[in-house]
Amino acid sequence: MKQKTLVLGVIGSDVHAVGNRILDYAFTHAGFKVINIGVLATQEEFINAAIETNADVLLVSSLYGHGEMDCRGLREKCQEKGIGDILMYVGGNLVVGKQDFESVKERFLAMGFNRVYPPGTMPEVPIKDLREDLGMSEE
Amino acid sequence: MKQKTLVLGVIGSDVHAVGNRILDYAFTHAGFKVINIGVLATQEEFINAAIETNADVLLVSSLYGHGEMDCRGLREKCQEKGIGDILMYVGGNLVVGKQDFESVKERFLAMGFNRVYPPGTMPEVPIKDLREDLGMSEE
Amino acid sequence: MELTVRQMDAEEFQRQRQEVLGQWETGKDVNFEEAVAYHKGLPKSKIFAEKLAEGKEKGITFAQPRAGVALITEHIELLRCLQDEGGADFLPTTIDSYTRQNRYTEAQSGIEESRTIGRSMLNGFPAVNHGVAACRQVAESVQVPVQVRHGTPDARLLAEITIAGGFTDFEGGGISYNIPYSKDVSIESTIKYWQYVDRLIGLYEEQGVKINREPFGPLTGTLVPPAISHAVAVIEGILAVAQGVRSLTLGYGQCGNLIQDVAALHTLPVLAEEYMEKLGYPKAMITTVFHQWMGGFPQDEAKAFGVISWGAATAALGKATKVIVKTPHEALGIPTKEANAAGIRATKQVLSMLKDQTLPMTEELALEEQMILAETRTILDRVLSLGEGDIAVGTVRAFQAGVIDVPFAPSRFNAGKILPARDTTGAVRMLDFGNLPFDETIKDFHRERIAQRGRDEGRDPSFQMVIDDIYAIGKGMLVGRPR
Amino acid sequence: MELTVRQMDAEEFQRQRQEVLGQWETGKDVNFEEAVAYHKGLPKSKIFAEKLAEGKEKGITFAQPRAGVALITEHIELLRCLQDEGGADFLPTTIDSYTRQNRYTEAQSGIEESRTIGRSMLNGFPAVNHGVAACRQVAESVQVPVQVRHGTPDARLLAEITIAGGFTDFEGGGISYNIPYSKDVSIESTIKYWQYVDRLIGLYEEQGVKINREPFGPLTGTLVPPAISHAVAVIEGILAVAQGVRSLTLGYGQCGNLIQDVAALHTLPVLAEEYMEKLGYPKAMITTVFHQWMGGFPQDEAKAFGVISWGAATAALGKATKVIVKTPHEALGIPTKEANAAGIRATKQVLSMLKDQTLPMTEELALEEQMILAETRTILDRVLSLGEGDIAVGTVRAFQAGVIDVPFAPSRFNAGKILPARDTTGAVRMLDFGNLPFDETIKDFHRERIAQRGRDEGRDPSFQMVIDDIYAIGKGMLVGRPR
Repeated sequence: MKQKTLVLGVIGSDVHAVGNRILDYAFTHAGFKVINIGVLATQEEFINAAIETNADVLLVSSLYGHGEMDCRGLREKCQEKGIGDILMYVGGNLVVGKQDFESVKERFLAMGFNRVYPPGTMPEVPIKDLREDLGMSEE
Repeated sequence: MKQKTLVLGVIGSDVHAVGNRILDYAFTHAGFKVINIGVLATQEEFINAAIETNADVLLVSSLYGHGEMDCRGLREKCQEKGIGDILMYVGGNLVVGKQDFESVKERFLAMGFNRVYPPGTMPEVPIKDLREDLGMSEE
Repeated sequence: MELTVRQMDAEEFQRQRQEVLGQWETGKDVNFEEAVAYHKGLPKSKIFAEKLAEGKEKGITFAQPRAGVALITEHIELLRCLQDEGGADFLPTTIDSYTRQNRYTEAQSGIEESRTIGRSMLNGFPAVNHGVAACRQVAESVQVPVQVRHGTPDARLLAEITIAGGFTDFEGGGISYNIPYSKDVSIESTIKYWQYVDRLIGLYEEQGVKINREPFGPLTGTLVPPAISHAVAVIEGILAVAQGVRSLTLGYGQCGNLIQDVAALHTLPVLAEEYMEKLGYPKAMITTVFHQWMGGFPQDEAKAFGVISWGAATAALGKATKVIVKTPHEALGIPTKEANAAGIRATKQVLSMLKDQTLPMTEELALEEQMILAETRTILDRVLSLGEGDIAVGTVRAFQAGVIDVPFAPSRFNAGKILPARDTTGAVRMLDFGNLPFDETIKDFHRERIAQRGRDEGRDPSFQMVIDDIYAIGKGMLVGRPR
Repeated sequence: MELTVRQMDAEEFQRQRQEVLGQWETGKDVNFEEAVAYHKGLPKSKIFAEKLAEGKEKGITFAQPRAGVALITEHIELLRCLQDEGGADFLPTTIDSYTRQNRYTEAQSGIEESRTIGRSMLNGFPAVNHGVAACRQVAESVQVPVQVRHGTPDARLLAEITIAGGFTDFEGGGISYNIPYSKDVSIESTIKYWQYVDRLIGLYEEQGVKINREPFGPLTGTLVPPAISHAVAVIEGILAVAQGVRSLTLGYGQCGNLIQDVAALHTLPVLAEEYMEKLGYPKAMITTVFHQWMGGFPQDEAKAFGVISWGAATAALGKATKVIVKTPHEALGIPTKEANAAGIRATKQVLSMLKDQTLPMTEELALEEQMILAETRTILDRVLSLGEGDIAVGTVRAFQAGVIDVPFAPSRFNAGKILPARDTTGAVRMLDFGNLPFDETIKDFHRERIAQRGRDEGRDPSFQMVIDDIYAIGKGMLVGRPR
């Protein structure tokens, strides 16, 4: 089975690098090809990297609370660039302040994300979801 | 001015002795004559001590949560013994569990106590109240 | 029966047993042989002594809350919450204050009123009134060992019922559950009551049933110098072992100064083992329990979490086998089960973070240990000489003479002459030695430390320092500095 | 302008100033002479350097939270809550992430959207957009000194506005606010940006206005070995002093092992003073700041209180001048003001209880101090030799060569070759030294400690240990043991 390609990055003006390193390691270790665009990544960088590498998924992290503003319009921009069907996952501390996660999740699903993860999610969770969403058999 | 006499004790099956020692010291230091009947004091012991010493006030402590049961009927017993008008103060952890102090206070006022103090009250507070209730001038 | 440390007569024990089991109607349900069989069916994970031995070997510090309410269903719900939401390693069943004074009729009214009113009118679980089957129901409802915690001078019936009821650990002792818990009960009589309890456990041990015993370390919980609580703990340990107890957890209440607290935890089992060997008793399994701050608590929950966490840190750095946990509601009386569980979680977080760390030996720690050892030995040796070798007899005479003297105790059998106060680093020292049999070296050590505080505060040491120390923690301080 | 540690030309400073004040429209409201006069009118109690000096002398540890929201009124309300409900000794104004990247247009949208929607859409206070008068309004609304905390590589305009705006302390530095906070900005350029900030403060100092500077100690906040953050702190201190800064708070982020953390707090000012003297700079007032645990936090609030309290205990035992406080909401993102105040209260409770206690010197502590001193000196000496005596030039070359290397940093100007991991007691050691210029004695010390952990866990040291360590605290552990 062909190796699946993920574009991994921390969106917006966010500089949280530790989790990015861990996710890079965990997804690579789980058999994915990881294109890591690092922190301070713009929507354009995500999309360009996805087009260049023919990626299957955008994995968007946001740890600093501005995720709602930074992620808006990402699905629409993907559609404009012809990759409208790409899987989009997002996770982290997505909003400012303590808010009910269910309402946060709904907002991000409405923006066109396929999966939304709360703070403290272990890498095993999105890895399992990726295998399911990409139709990969369990190893 | 005549020295006022207080009967001090910890009511019921309560053995908390530290605060009792402190109150004894503080009230004595403030110029009152303190008849300290100590811990594990029954209603009868309070009343007998008050009659014997012609006391002005009963100072009832309860730290263990059974205060509501232990204090019931004390005013009525005082009346039976002819000291129905004696001032009665109560303070401490009066009930089991975290309850709104205002409702606790109301219950104890309804039982005939003149003053009710929450946990953590410093001795200065009842001392000031005693001077007021006993019509003593400030030193 | 004359007071002696020696093992109770079988005949005397049986005579008392008839009487004790007749004190309340639930006593008739106690059947020793059936209870032994019941205990033998328990898995190791439910037996206190087994889990303590495991923790001692691995250097783990376990967390245990205090908790008890009037009715069985609510009590079980409470314990399950502490186990599941709090992660308690051991569970308690705290007994109500009427039962502690053997007032079973009043406890019964408390049960009935609690049923009517829909909330607990008792500050604990009235185990005697509920009886053997109810106790087993409690112990069977949880996955960890359960201990009886109380403060009962005469706990003979309570022990019969709760141990037959499947509890595997019993707190208390003839001194530690008398002096801080009663006013008019003689030490001689409570030592005898507790020899009964210890002999009962000895009988279980002889049948292969492990029941752990835990003398109550903190005594009055307020400025108790370590040498005094250590002396009491060692005496109660010896009294228990003499009756056949084989597994003991010795306790100590946090004073607040890290060095002193760690020194106290280190020296406690050393002293117990030393005196047991010296007096020729078989080696018991000795573990330690550290009580988080027993004095006044700040009312604010965040501040209370600070006090709780500092207690947890000290327990971990001193490698206590177990820590008794306070709750963020401490200042307000009996906590909700959620607050109780939160106290355990904060504690366990700190215990986990520090589990691989210890306080290394330093000059100060060595000095503190040396002082505690010297002071405790001085007291114990005088107790033994007063008793002409019999530690039970010696104890009664020692209290009479003020050779053992517990600060702030309600009992009239306690001299009440010593006056403790903190030194400038928060360690508990003695301002007045009363009749403690200390030599001048020890006294000079205390005097020098207290004088240093006086100089730092620009005042002469006095009872006002003691009062300031007692109120200090509620204001966020350890040492009560002048305002 | 060529990179050098020497004081900026007056001409060059004025040239840049024109440019900087023109970067956003609020720049025009900055008037240096008027700002000097404003600062001279402030009471001592509102001036960071004065209160820090007092704390240093008395051995007090102060508590300071982090906090900032988009709108002025709400920000003031937040700070007042932390002062009145939390008891904060110092207040912060945390700047939002758009401003940190100089994206003032996006910050403006954030302000407007926050107004519309009725909750802060920004993770901090956009001080540049709000301008000088608003900053003064903030500083005047509270009774304690206020500091600017951020993470801005080019903070020149932010410094101009906030210092003119009455703030008396400015966090950051050319390394500490670059390497952990940006991806593509060269160290040479951020050192220059921060020389401007330091020179600006030097100009205020020359006019008799005390502004404290605080290099950001914890860097990436994740398994940073003390020698690395110490080397950066000393370099930033020297760069600041060279521009005329006279009051410095050097920072260090809690690693979690008590001995290592106390050793780090003890050695930090020693190293700074040593190198400043060696290089011939005038003596600055140096204080220390300890950051409570900067890594992942447990989601449960009770457990978070445990982590917070342990940080407070370490700060107190190590006698830091100031501690930066986390909140019980840490794992969930930006806290409510109530949670933030609760974190301060828990911290202050522990600080008060421990204010008269220190960790006494032990063999282990002495060894730890000796290692941190030796490692930091090795790095700093190599930096100076790479820079041919110029520490600014040497720093750029040191990062190129991996002589300074910050773990988990996003910057492409950082080598990223070293790999830290905890040893078996939780102290941070090095698994891979990258190009750090350590001799074999130092390397053997680290190797031996890591190998010990490997033996304890029955596995070979690897990146999996590092991952386990990062996730450990969320699970209540310091050392990430294999499952």
